[in-house]
Amino acid sequence: MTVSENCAVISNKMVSIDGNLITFYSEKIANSTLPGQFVEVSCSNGGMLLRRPFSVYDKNAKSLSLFVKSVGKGTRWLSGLREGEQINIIGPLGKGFSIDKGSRSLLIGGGCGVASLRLLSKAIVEAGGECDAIFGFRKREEIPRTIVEDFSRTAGHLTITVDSGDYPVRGNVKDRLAEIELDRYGRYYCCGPTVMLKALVPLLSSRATEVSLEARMACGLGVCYGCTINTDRGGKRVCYDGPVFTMREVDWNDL
Amino acid sequence: MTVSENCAVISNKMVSIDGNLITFYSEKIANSTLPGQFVEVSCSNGGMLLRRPFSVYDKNAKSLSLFVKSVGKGTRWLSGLREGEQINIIGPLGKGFSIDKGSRSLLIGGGCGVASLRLLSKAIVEAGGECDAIFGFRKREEIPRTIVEDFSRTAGHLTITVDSGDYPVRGNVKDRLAEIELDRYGRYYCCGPTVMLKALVPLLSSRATEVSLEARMACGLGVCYGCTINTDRGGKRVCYDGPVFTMREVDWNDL
Amino acid sequence: MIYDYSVELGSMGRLKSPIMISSGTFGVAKPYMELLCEQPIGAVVTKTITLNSKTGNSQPRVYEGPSYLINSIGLENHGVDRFVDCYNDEYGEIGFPVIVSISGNSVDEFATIAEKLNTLEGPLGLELNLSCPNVDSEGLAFGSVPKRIGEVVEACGSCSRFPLIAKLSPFQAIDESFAVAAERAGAAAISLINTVPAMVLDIHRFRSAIGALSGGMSGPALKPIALKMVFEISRSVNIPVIGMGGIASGEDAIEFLMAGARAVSIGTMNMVDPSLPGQIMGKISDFMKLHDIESLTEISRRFRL
Amino acid sequence: MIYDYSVELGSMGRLKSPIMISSGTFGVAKPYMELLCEQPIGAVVTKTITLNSKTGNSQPRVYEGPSYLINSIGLENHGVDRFVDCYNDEYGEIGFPVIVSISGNSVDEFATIAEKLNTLEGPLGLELNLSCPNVDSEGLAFGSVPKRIGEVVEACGSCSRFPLIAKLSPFQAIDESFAVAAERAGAAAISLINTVPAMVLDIHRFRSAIGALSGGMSGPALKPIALKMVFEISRSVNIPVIGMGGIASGEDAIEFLMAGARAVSIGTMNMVDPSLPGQIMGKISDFMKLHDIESLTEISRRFRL
Ligand SMILES: Cc1cc2nc3c(=O)[nH]c(=O)nc-3n(C[C@H](O)[C@H](O)[C@H](O)COP(=O)(O)OP(=O)(O)OC[C@H]3O[C@@H](n4cnc5c(N)ncnc54)[C@H](O)[C@@H]3O)c2cc1C
Ligand SMILES: Cc1cc2nc3c(=O)[nH]c(=O)nc-3n(C[C@H](O)[C@H](O)[C@H](O)COP(=O)(O)OP(=O)(O)OC[C@H]3O[C@@H](n4cnc5c(N)ncnc54)[C@H](O)[C@@H]3O)c2cc1C
Ligand SMILES: Cc1cc2nc3c(=O)[nH]c(=O)nc-3n(C[C@H](O)[C@H](O)[C@H](O)COP(=O)(O)O)c2cc1C
Ligand SMILES: Cc1cc2nc3c(=O)[nH]c(=O)nc-3n(C[C@H](O)[C@H](O)[C@H](O)COP(=O)(O)O)c2cc1C
Ligand code: FES
Ligand code: FES
Repeated sequence: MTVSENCAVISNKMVSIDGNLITFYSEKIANSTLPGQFVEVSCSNGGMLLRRPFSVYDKNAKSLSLFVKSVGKGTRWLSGLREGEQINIIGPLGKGFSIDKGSRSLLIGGGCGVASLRLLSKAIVEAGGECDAIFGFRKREEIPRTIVEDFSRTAGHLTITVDSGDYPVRGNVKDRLAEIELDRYGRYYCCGPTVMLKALVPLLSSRATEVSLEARMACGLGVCYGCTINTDRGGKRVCYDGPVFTMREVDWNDL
Repeated sequence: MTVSENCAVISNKMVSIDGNLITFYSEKIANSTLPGQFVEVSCSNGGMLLRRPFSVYDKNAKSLSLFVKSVGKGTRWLSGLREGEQINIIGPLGKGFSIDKGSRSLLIGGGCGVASLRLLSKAIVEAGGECDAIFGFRKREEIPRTIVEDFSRTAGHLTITVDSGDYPVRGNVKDRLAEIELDRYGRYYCCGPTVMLKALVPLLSSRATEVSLEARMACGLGVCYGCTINTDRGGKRVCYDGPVFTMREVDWNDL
Repeated sequence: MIYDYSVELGSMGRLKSPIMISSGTFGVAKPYMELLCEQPIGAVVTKTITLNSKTGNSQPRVYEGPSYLINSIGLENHGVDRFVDCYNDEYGEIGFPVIVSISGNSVDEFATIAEKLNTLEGPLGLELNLSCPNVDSEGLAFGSVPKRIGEVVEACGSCSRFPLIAKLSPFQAIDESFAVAAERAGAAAISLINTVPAMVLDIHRFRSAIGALSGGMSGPALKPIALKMVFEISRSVNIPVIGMGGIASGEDAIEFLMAGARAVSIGTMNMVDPSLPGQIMGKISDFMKLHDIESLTEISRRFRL
Repeated sequence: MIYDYSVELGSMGRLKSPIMISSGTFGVAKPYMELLCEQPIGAVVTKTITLNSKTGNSQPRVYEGPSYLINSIGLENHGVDRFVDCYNDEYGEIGFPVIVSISGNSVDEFATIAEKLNTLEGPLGLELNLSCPNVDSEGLAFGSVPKRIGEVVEACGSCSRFPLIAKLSPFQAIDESFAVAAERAGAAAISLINTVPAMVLDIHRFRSAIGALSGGMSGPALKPIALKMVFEISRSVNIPVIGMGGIASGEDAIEFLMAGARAVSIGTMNMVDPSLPGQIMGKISDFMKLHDIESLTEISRRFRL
């Protein structure tokens, strides 16, 4: 059930040049969040009108963590939150990933898109499945420093690419994908910037691929139709019918 | 000359239950401020549109201090300023007190109205004059803890009253004034809430009395006519023609 | 003392609370309903329904500025027939009285939609969204002529079995002529204001920051504008006025009631905080107790000009 | 490349900068002028002058909300005769071209004021503040009739030796009829928008939070509304449009230029930060360099609908 909860900040750590991992005390939301779902975080104390949507990066019985990349007013304000501050959060929201126990999965994340894949990888492993991951970042400084550790127990093989610079691997996720045998995986899960997702369409849309989309949202609750995208079944609300869609159903020309 | 200066906070001390003494680094404004003049402090970093006007409480060659009583959004935000933060300040503004060297003066202040009297008392003493002071507060906790020290070298005799409670003296400034021989002083200077000033009118308007008024201001620069009050010479701008007026010229019925 | 928080909305009868949810910001989506279900709401207004289905405008559809939102959703909806088919499933058990918002490109279209809704049992009334920018047969912007507004209300009135609320755009609310025309034509109530036409550019891309070139502004920045209009219109008509525009707190709602609104409606801020009706009700209740006010209508009677 | 920051304002000639200061927010008060004197300003507009002196409205005259200001100064001024007497002393050496804002309760009053100003050498033009709420001889709110606006411009035009700017209120800017009437009557330019009628209540005192019951809203919250109007009006007339309403940054100013304004004017935010013109000019200059734009008018030509 979706609830509104006042959550105290347990910790707020800078984990990359522009990314913070913020952990909130939460019993209700954390408890019921499924992989791929998101929350809407109030930024009204920072003077903003609308909430900001974030995937749940991680959770345990009494807390949930968000990976927040600073791109504007709201995210910068959130990055400055101090321990103990109370923030109102609504969640969980949206439809998450579907998990296929039988097959090996590949998780493909770009930038802060990796945030929606951590819970997923945990769930795959818990369900007895296996997964590998390819994550792309623009440059080394943007790689969350906890990421290898965070995924090491759940992702069998983890490749990290950077657009510029040589560490860990220069290139982008599409290049890496082109190098591997795609039949190896029964499922693909992608989350990242629209340009990255679009680049993957030719390779992956004929396969069992789920994508998590981002959209400008007003309500995040399915009522305003501010976040509608085109699909083969007509307009769909990213916040309500998504954010996870099959790659096939999305009208990529419209994005 | 009025200038706009980016001033770093040197210190911000809570000196009463709701009052802070904020000292800014300032060369230009501090240098040219006269007793009774004020400054306009930008609160845009706190999300506010308009600047907030404050009397200059104290100054030296490189700094100016404001006594800020928290009454709303802007003043509360200012009270939270941290050392080193840069705030844009415009000043000095308005017409200050006129000083009469020859006679003994009485300074009458209520609440944060005392803020405009400190520079005045210093100037009176520097000019070779003498002054006493009566300050009224609502309760003991509102008395700035530095006030006795701040005025001890300049004010010969300092009386502090409180509306409620028994320390230092219960009562209000009007009661104290009624007890003393008014001819003892050649000049009266009053600053405080409008109700207090109005109460003093019957006692002091026939004497050489100057009052410093507060008004809701938009520009503080003399251009918008947002702060006009009625006087015997017609409408006058508090920010430009004042904030100091003779008690006699003000149309008290209109306030 | 017994305090009365109910309001009489003309022929729509009595609402148990003066707080409504505005068209376009209410929906039966599950997460939202879970947050809203316990709130003290007098009535909810559906998203505006049109005759045929509409896919809505291109993205981006929303833009956030300092204390305002600009939206250009473009009335995305499945059309009145599908609405009627799904009504009982969707609205049957939401627990709040429902007002159906409708909009047409012409007087006839309004009437056709109104007529099709007669088969429904549920609704409390219809709200006529009169902000249609279409140009009519006489070459006039449909909504810019008081006479035309009167015709819409009359046509819907003669074929609908529901009471009608005429919802005014800000430019229909600048003088009393539109509201008066709606009243004369038989409207049960007037609601105002709809969003204010607005624009914002993405300068480095040399184009609008919203897909549809321009949109409608809502949110707290609108409040003083809406309040002024509610004040004026409520003095020009005898039917109740439902005030909206930027309401974000109990104090805001009280301002509207004091200015002359019979009920208030929350749009933008209800999406940001679905618990707002409860908070507002709490403030109204405190306010009435503090000032010894027994009924909501007394709030405006105490207003001193 | 040579960049050109000057703008041609019709018969007023060329301003060296596209940035103006709006009526009511400019004054020759010393502290303000000391802050403003070095700024790259094309022209300043005086506070509105009326035929007779006015004492203005009762206090409080200003109210600050989230990103807006509400004011009801009430055109406090000493009347046109005193203005003419003091003109050379006050405006003689301010260093900026001056436009005199005037307002009257009738066509005749406008013309009388305009005529009295003919004795002045200094001004570049007159701005007609057409937001007068007075009711005219035919019982119509003076400013609500395009025809009347045309009459004012014509009457002033026939007796004034200065070019005229017609300044529109938001409700005169919602369609093109007022601007077109002003253009036909010979206005040299249109400026928009004036403040939006607004209200705010002091609920615990059961009265308005501003002395004059209602006031006019200005500031950043107005920007998207003003921008939309500037966009529409600049496409309906051939004379230059001066855009204003909430401009607080270089980006805002560029939005107005892109939407079709020939020049921009800063009101509220110039009082808060008199160094704004310089900041805006810097941003405009950076923008033009970044996008290889040689003249200000090219900014709007590059706008893609
Ligand atoms: C379902 C969902 C899950 C998300 N998960 C995460 C996450 O786990 N971690 C994370 O860092 N970010 C995530 N985002 C993106 C995040 O919501 C935006 O970065 C944030 O709202 C921007 O707020 P701001 O105030 O900082 O930016 P603004 O100052 O509002 O805008 C800055 C820039 O960000 C763009 N932007 C604004 N809102 C959005 C939005 N909703 N989506 C995409 N771009 C936007 C603007 O176009 C602008 O270019 C998610 C978005 C969605 C829709
Ligand atoms: C010339 C002058 C000198 C001043 N000197 C000092 C000083 O030295 N120390 C000090 O603490 N305060 C001083 N003030 C008052 C101070 O400017 C206000 O308290 C401040 O602007 C309130 O801002 P806010 O955002 O906290 O209040 P808001 O949230 O804007 O309002 C809170 C309350 O304060 C009232 N208020 C708002 N603005 C003013 C104003 N300009 N004057 C009076 N009441 C106002 C409102 O009506 C409201 O009741 C002075 C005012 C003037 C005009
Ligand atoms: C996202 C959004 C969608 C809206 N859709 C409609 C609509 O379909 N029909 C309508 O009459 N009003 C619509 N409105 C206007 C609101 O009902 C309301 O009149 C307006 O937003 C002012 O109130 P607010 O400031 O509380 O939001 C919409 C507003 C928003 C923000
Ligand atoms: C305090 C104040 C006084 C004003 N006085 C006048 C006036 O006398 N005449 C006029 O035409 N406009 C007047 N205006 C309107 C401004 O000129 C301008 O049109 C409006 O404020 C919108 O611009 P802004 O948002 O940049 O302030 C006044 C505005 C303010 C804020
Ligand atoms: S953001 Fe409102 S429906 Fe998705
Ligand atoms: S506050 Fe603007 S003239 Fe005084």
